[in-house]
Amino acid sequence: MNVADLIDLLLQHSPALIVAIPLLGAFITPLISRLNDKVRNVFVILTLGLTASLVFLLASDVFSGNIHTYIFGSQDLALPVVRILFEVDAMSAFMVIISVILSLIAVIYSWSFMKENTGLDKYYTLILLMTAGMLGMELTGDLFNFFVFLEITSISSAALVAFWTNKAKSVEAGFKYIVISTIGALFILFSIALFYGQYNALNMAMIASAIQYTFLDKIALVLLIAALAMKAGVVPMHMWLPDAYGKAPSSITFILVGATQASLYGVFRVCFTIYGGAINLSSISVGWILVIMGIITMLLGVAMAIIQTDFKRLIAFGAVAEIGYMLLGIGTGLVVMLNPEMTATGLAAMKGGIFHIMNDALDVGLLFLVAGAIYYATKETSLNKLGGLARNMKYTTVFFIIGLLAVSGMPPMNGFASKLLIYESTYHLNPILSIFAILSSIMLLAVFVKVFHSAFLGPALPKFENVKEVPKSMLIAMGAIATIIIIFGLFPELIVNNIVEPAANALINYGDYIREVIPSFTGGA
Amino acid sequence: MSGMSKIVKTISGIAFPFITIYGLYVISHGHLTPGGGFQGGAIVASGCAMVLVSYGSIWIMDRVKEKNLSILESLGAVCFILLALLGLGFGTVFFNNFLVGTNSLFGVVPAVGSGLADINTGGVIPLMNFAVGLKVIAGLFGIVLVMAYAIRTKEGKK
Amino acid sequence: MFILEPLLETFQTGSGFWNPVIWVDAIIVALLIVVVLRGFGNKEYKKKTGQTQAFLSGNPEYEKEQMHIKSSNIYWGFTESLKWVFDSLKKLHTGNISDYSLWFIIVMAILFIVLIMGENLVGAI
Amino acid sequence: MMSRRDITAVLSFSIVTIFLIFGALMMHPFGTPDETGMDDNIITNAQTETGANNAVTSVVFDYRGFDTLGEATILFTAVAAVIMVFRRMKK
Amino acid sequence: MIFNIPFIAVAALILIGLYAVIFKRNLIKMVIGITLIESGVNLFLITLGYREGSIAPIYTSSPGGIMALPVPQALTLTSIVIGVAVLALMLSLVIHIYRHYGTLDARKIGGPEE
Repeated sequence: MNVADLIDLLLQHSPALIVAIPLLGAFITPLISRLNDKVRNVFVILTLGLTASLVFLLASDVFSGNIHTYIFGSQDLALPVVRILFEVDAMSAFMVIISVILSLIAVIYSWSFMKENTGLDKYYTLILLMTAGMLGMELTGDLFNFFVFLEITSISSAALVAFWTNKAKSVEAGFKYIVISTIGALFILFSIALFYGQYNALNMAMIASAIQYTFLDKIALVLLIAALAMKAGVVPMHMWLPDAYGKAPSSITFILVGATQASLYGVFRVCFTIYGGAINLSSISVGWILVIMGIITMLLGVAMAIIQTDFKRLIAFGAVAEIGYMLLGIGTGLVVMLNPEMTATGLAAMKGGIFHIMNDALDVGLLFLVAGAIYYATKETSLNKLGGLARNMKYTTVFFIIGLLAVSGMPPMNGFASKLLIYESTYHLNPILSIFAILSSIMLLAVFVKVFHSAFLGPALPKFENVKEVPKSMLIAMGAIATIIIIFGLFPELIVNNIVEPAANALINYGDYIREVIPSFTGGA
Repeated sequence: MSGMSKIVKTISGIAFPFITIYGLYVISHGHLTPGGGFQGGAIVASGCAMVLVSYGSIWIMDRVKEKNLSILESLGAVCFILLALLGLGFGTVFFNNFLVGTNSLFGVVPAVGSGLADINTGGVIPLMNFAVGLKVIAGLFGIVLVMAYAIRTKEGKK
Repeated sequence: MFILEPLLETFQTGSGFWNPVIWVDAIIVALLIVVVLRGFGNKEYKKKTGQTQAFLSGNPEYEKEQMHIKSSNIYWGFTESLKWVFDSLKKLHTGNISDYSLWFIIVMAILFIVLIMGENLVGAI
Repeated sequence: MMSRRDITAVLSFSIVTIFLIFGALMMHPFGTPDETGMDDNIITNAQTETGANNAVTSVVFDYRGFDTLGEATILFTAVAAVIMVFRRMKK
Repeated sequence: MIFNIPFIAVAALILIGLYAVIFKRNLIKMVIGITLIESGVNLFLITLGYREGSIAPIYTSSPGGIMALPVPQALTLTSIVIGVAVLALMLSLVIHIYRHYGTLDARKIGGPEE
């Protein structure tokens, strides 16, 4: 068997292996961590690196235009679909790339960030499980399987949020997170059961092809949107998010950003693919619901961020505001989806929203890593006590400046490109929306300038005289993210044409996703 | 928590083997009769929990360490996922039931329709039942043991 | 294979365009001008003279802790003038878990009303 | 005297109640599901395809075996989480 | 509509659980409410799988006749195990919260923070 056949075999089986390899690694990690710590860390990093290489292999094939389906347990796809199947289109591949990059960087960052703690074998096990859960959520084409992976992600991330059990606040944040996630997940399961009772199908494509938008379907739509939006931290259901983000270890917060976006992906998958077949008044009203949610989310998130004084809690509210931009962009695309003369606007809005998902993960993630670095160096998170750190932590300061410019959408960083798309496309829908978006972007800049001043500038405080720069692995992690940010900022056309536009088209032309399983399906462009 | 009275200890010591045997029966006949790895594992784990309640978590913690339990559970999970990966190796795809049809171990196909129980059927399903059963026994008992040890009372210490 | 040509494409946004490379060139030119201007003044600057100390109209210099502006004092006027907004927002964020789940119920109720009643009404009209 | 929170809670709670009860009434009559294609397929082919007499087990471990892997993973996650939560913190 | 009493029972279970989560102050009672919601969803799944006068979908010495739908039972099994896992994690976190705060009142733990 030569290399080309091997590559083909890997490509054919990659959807299953991408989830199976982190799971196997997670099961083996407790055994390996009996040896010693370095071996365990290297093993975890290698596992995630292998997963990432498979992800890139799969994505490079998916972005060239063909949808992958993988049926578990059988080779031929028999109708009705009784088996679980994975279905990978461009949107799934896009999200999977984000998740795996986040996990890899977080593990590299944890090497020295978490060195002082006990119970690290469980820590790495749960990180691998969380990664597997996110990847499964984004790859699966089966609703109940989506629910199972959602629960895996919720339990592992809630346990990781409460990692520092000697702090009352972190345990409390973990409890809030698990309660919220469980309630949301149970309502998702309830709506899955509604689908099953009506159409006797659990496969997304089968449901989407059979859906008739009855009363029960409307109830299921409401439950799904509400529960997944709560998991994604949409205002006014965002309140668990600052607690969880603020109290978790920074490396965990970095992955939590990816977990939140996986739930957001669930919202988009439900609205576009499953209910795409039931196109009528609903798509417009659902689209407007998403748009209004996005506006409220950005304004309230940035307004709360202004008055925060805790470093990570402030960045968490900034992350809430960023989620609003994605909802605004993709909701705009959903509103104008049926309108033939606004196709260009819809595509631009979708491109902006989807591109902003990746930018938000990178920018907010970099800021969280910087916050963790400052906590590691000074054991202090209150902005009122920090100050003058730019003298001792030069690299960290540079990374923070990059993240600041990117998250507040300043050119030439990547945040500007996606936000420009969102501004211009929402202006065509309604100028008020773009005005709100620009306003909250300006306020984000103000918020982070305040953070920059109070943490890094100012006179050298005597209590921080002997603060040293953070160790290498953290610098490597932050530097990698900063490099990606600058590259995306300088060459946005490359990313948008090759990665983002296929994802947007995959959401808009939902028919292809369904036709991959049910060839007789007509409609969906 | 500390142990209970001598009567409870004796009775639970007598009942424990029967519960275990019944749980193992449910596990091993999972592909023929109601039950399976999860149910049987839950039965055995509840038997272990009964012993834990009657003898006290301190007494158990001296004999069973939760570290070994978690290693047992990892072994069960690894066996399960390796069986699934063997489907990819021997057969065609992940989670393929590669043993059924081959008249080897568990490879017999039963007569269609209502029939008597033939233990030698089911392909990889009985093996997966055993793996999951091991995993559930270790996992549930580990959870109960750790939580009981964490809330142990003061007089249990001495 | 690395091709430079696609990298320099202009970023088309449907109704406009944006070219970060040109922007970066402009920034570099501006930085050069700044360096030249700084070079002019740099000759008169002497170390360890009165020039280096902060001149607070003759008053003695405070110690570092007092000179640093705390983060809660930044944008004081803004937050003070919009106090009612921020106070009402803060009141929303009770750390109470049952309030969190209550918000979920409220949003579900609103979505029920909007998506089901609302559409039936619009359909009736 | 109810606070504003309680009034809001009762209002939204009753709205959700109304819609859920309506949904329950809109379901198909108990015992006569509308569509049974997938399950009839499983019931007929379970013995020949998976060799198991117990159709439920054949669904759990063969047709939807990947869910079972996820389920086992969740149990594993819970054990790891509980052991991690009750670990000894370094003083 | 007398046939739909099981579905109404499902809705009632879910609403009782939601009531416990929203209006009860004790964390343990909130956890019980969540398990009530979960039992309601499990009951719903099982109810969907029932066919008039059907037997259990097991061929081993079965009397014959139409069989109940097997898939909802498998889903319920999965959902029950998931519930056990979530319950274990929540209770262990509640134990820690009690150690830190000395109370289980949801209003007393974790007030608003700046």
